[in-house]
Amino acid sequence: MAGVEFATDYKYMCSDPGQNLIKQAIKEHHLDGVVVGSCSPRMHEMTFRKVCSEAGMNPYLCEIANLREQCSWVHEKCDATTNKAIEIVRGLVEKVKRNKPLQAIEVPISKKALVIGGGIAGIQASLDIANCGHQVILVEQSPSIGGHMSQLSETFPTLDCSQCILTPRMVEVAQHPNITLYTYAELEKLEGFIGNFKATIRLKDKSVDFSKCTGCGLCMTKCPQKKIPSEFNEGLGTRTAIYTPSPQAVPNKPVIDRENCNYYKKGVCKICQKFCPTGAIEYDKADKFITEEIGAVVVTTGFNVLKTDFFSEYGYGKYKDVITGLQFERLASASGPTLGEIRRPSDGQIPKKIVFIACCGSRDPAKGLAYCSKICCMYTAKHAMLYQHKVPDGESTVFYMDIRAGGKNYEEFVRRAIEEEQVNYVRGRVARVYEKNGKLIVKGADTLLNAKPVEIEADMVVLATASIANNGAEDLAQKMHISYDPYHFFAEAHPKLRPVETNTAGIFLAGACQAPKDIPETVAAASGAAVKVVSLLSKPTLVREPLIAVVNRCAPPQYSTCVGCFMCQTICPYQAIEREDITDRRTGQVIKTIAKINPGLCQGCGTCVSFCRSKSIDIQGYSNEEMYAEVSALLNK
Amino acid sequence: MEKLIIKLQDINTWLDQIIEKVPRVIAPIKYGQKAEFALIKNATDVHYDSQTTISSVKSAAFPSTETLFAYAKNGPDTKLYNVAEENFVNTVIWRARPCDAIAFKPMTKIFNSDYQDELYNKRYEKITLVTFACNKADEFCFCTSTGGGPGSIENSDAMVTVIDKEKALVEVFTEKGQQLIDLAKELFEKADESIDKDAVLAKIPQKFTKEQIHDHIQNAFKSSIWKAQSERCLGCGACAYVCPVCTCFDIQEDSHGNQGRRIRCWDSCGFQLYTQHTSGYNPRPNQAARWRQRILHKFLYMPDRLNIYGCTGCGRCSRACPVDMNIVEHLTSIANSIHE
Amino acid sequence: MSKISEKAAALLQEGAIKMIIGYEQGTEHPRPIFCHTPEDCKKLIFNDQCKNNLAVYLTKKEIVDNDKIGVIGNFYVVKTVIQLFLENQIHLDHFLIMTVDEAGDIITFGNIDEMKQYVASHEPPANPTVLAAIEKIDKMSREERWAYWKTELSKCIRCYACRAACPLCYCNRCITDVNCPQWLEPWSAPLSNIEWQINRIMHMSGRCVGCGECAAACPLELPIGLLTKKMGMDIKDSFGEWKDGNVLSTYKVGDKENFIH
Amino acid sequence: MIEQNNNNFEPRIIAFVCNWCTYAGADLAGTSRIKYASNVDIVRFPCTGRIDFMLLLKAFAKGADGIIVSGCHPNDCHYTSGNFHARRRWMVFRDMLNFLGIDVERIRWSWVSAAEGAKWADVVNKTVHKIREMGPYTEYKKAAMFLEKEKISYE
Repeated sequence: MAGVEFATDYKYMCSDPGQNLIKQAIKEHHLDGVVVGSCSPRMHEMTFRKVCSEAGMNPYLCEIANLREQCSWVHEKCDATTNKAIEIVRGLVEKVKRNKPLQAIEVPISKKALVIGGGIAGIQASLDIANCGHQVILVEQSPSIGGHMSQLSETFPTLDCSQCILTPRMVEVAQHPNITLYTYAELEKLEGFIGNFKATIRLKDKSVDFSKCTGCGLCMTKCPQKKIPSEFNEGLGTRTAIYTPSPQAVPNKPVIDRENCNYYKKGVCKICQKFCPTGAIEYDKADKFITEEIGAVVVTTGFNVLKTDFFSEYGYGKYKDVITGLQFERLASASGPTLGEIRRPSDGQIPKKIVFIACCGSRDPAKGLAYCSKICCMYTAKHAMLYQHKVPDGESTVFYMDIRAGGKNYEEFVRRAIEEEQVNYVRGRVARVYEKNGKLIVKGADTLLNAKPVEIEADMVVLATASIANNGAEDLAQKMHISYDPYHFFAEAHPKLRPVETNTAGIFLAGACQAPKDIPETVAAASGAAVKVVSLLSKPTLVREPLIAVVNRCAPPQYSTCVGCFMCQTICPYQAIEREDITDRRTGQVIKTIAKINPGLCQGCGTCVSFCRSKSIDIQGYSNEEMYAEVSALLNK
Repeated sequence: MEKLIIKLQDINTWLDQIIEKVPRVIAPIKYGQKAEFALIKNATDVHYDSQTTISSVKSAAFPSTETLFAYAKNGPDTKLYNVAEENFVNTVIWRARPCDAIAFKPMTKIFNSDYQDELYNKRYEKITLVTFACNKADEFCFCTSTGGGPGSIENSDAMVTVIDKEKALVEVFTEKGQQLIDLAKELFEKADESIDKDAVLAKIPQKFTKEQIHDHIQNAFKSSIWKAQSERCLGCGACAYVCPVCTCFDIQEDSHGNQGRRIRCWDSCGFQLYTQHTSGYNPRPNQAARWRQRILHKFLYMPDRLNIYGCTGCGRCSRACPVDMNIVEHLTSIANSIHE
Repeated sequence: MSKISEKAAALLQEGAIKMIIGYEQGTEHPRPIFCHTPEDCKKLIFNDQCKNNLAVYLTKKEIVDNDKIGVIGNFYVVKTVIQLFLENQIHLDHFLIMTVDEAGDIITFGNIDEMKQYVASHEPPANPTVLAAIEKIDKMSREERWAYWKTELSKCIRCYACRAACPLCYCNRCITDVNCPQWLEPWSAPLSNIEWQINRIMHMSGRCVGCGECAAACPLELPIGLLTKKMGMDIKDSFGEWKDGNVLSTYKVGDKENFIH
Repeated sequence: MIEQNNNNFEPRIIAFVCNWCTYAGADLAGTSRIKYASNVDIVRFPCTGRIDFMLLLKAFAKGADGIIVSGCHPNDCHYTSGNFHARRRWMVFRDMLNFLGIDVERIRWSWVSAAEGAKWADVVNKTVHKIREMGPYTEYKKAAMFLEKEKISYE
């Protein structure tokens, strides 16, 4: 290929010896351009550009030919594939010939982090960041932080009480000087880019002035609306219209749920206001919006579980005593509606026979969920165990597909359930659950005893329903411009090497909003994300890739070929295009006004470049000349 | 020189003979309401009853786009290749007008003024011009003011003049012309001297003389008339591209990877970019300067330096101009303007 | 002396206006005239043969300086002025924009809104022959269309009269003059001629006022007017009526995308 | 290596894709080892908004038989609105090409997200299949080879 001074190959170019090969070549042959034919640039572009700059070459004179992900891995081994590889390299050789040396751009950083979601992930991330001395804004959509973990009874594999370990953390968050907590709030808008985001947060009106409220709880005892199913108790208990989700809520001050409040529904009531000793109740206040300058975002919005009504074969949730795992947690929880006693939702009787069904929805492409929810095997074992402790004469059966107990002390935990607690494990799928004279009949097949049909009579059935993405996850992703998978779980930048980063620089992930995760994993990810944030916020300034648009300049009397129609201003998604007056040095009189791109704001999408009629805007790193050369070279023989 | 007579109905027979023998015959064909030169395959294609064609026929010798040479890079060394001889074929330009024929004289001079332009010469020497005397003209025609005329025989190889409904006078001036006659000797007979050619020619009043223009413009470089006349000029290249004498060209590259061609294509002094320096400086900063250049080049510099005239009075520029920059009108006003 | 000439002469006499651009009788058709003196104004005419889009002069530095200029133009001149204003190409206080009504009286526009109102209410009907030609081409098979345009545009000599006559082709460097990369071959050749037209249309899309001067200017009378007109029609179908003429620099989330699979 | 005869004709296809969605999707196809036709060369742009329509025409002029243009789904653009602007441009462009008789059927527009490796493979295969049916795109290239009519003496 014309202009290629030196070519070599090596099995692992990204390894140390490989990197040294490149460095040597640059030095020996005085190269002013390097093309690495290897894996995707999304993988190692950074690595190789760093190598080049270490060898004294401008890093932006290095291009990566994607010969693995987009050639050798997707095509059969044949001449055509080899030819394609050659073409790809030829294209980038021609491009790199035209690449210009570029200097990275430095921009200031807003030293404040935004954490979205106050579950254990959000709590952990907030505390870690805050303890490093950085400001954190924690936004929680419900009236209290704590998330799903605060609903759990005991946690596997140690069986320590969930709230006992969580509550102190919740309190710590509330009291931490570096953490600003906004409960009953949502992210409205996220603008800007890494280091310099601008977040608009909607503070839903609580109808309660927290500065006056003492959290005495009198209002809740007086509220006439008492039959509202409690979200916290997964509908197994009730709450009032003015409420805190749970007694351990943080902040432990109530909000009015407008959907169910008599005043907001009918316009009359105001009982809570009458009784409130501090006059904290204020109706009809509008939501407030605040904007915050922040440098990084951690998304920890968590997950949800399928409700029983999803399952036709198990009665669409019409059987009161067919419940979800999360509901069982509430029954088993000392702070739950039954104060920790396992009682049937239908009649409050203690079930003598109980059946647990694993993989409800999960690993079932027919139901649209091909993935494994990961936590069910463990919590089902835990549920069975808790039941046996609480109802020693009870009989518990678990239907499972296979048991996935990968994790420290997990396998031992399941064994204990089976061997010491006499939980009856049946390997097989449950075809149907139906009611027959007051009993639930669970019909399944035991696949170990070559699919021998089994029929078990049960007082209560617990479905380990699949973990799913929160509804609204898609909207949130679009607000923040991060990508998500077909199940609307948020996508990480790289499945292995960048698990807590998103494709959008400065936005990080932790916990079950990314994929089903158990508590240890979630906490680990949260701390990981926190470190990413801290390392970002600890930098004096942020060094950004100079792949941005520029307006050309040329000799007088033109000064620039830009004619200043400024139609590019309406195109730019970042308002990065400003007006610049070119003035006569002597008279100071304006000669012409042209477009000017603010390098701090430009994100390098290049939409203005292909829109500009006179080709007066070009984008560094993807310039017209470079792209033209690459396309031509792919086809030129 | 020989004077012959041909019956009008035989003219097509003669032309078909020519078309049969000559690889490239160019003649005016019908083009919308107008006429335009094109390759013809049948005598009947020719459009006789028309005004001057939109474009001149200069492209027969000076194509709008032509290859100068080709090159191929092979490692360190580059090879150059010439345009093949087969591209230069015998050509007859049929039903040229006197103004078309005359135009090749200044063109040839320009392409040989210092450097001998091989490509132009090779094309030109293969051309035989069969001119038809004009029996009608429109208000844009002013050949009589530029030293030509509806019956001018200058630079033609043969000239046909339709005398009446039956016959036409055929004057043969050159060997090339004679060869065309020889293709169909039987169609011709000797013409007697009595035939009055001038009687049938179009009447084109003379508006000014070359000398008048020359006198008036030689000291008019700073005159305000250029701005006044060019105010409405849009600065396109239409006038230059249809002009039979304009020879300005640009050199371009057509390269594909390691091989390519060097191209010559038409250019126009009317374009702002034509004189734009890389530094940004433009010696002809406005349309007035460019219009002045056009006029001075044709009517002052060419006569003074090459002893040729840059205008044949065909009037094509005026017909082509989107804003009716009527050159006769402008030249007349120059001729009548006081010396500045 | 016509009402137009009188009014124009008066304006020049008052001295507020230094020059008036209008129409005079030309060799065959009316043509632009630049009146500097009341005397010049005698030549001013206005009729439906006055086709030149005079707005083309309003972006020329050598014509527009700080003196105030009067323009007596046709409908399209007014429409173009609006577009040029929206594209930051002209200062309205440098111009007095005028047109002439059926009675031969001068209409003077005080501000952009008056122009917009006028334009909204006076759109001339589309040229039926152009519409017929477009319909004819639409009916052709794709191969026929290609053959047609290739033959037609092969005649193009690249004199850029279409560009010069268009008041919205005001770039001081046209894409045809960009040589790094050489987007368009600058010489006349079938493909580069076609690609030049494609660029012209794309650059005009959503901005074109539909005066048809590009076609009128073409010395070879090539049917390039069909391209601009067709583009205008397509844009109207896809995005609705001409409003502020920046169709391609804006978007709607709900734009139809039946061709993206 | 364009075979001019339709039987065993292998189309040359250039794909213009955005870096954040389709390019990543193509990478995913790679990491998931999904096999697809090798007739396509991918050119990476920051955003579909960056893709200049002239580059598509150049690809045809230089001998591409088909073109794929693909980026983020609506609302998923990494740069918020690049793909919306691109979409509008394509709408006008497409109508214009069609009116000029340029074969728009040879340009496949698509939205392929970073998670849709399989869709990418499918888009490529379908396009390759379609173009193979349609045969080589010679018209446009022929018009581009105008200068070749002037013979050169290569001695």
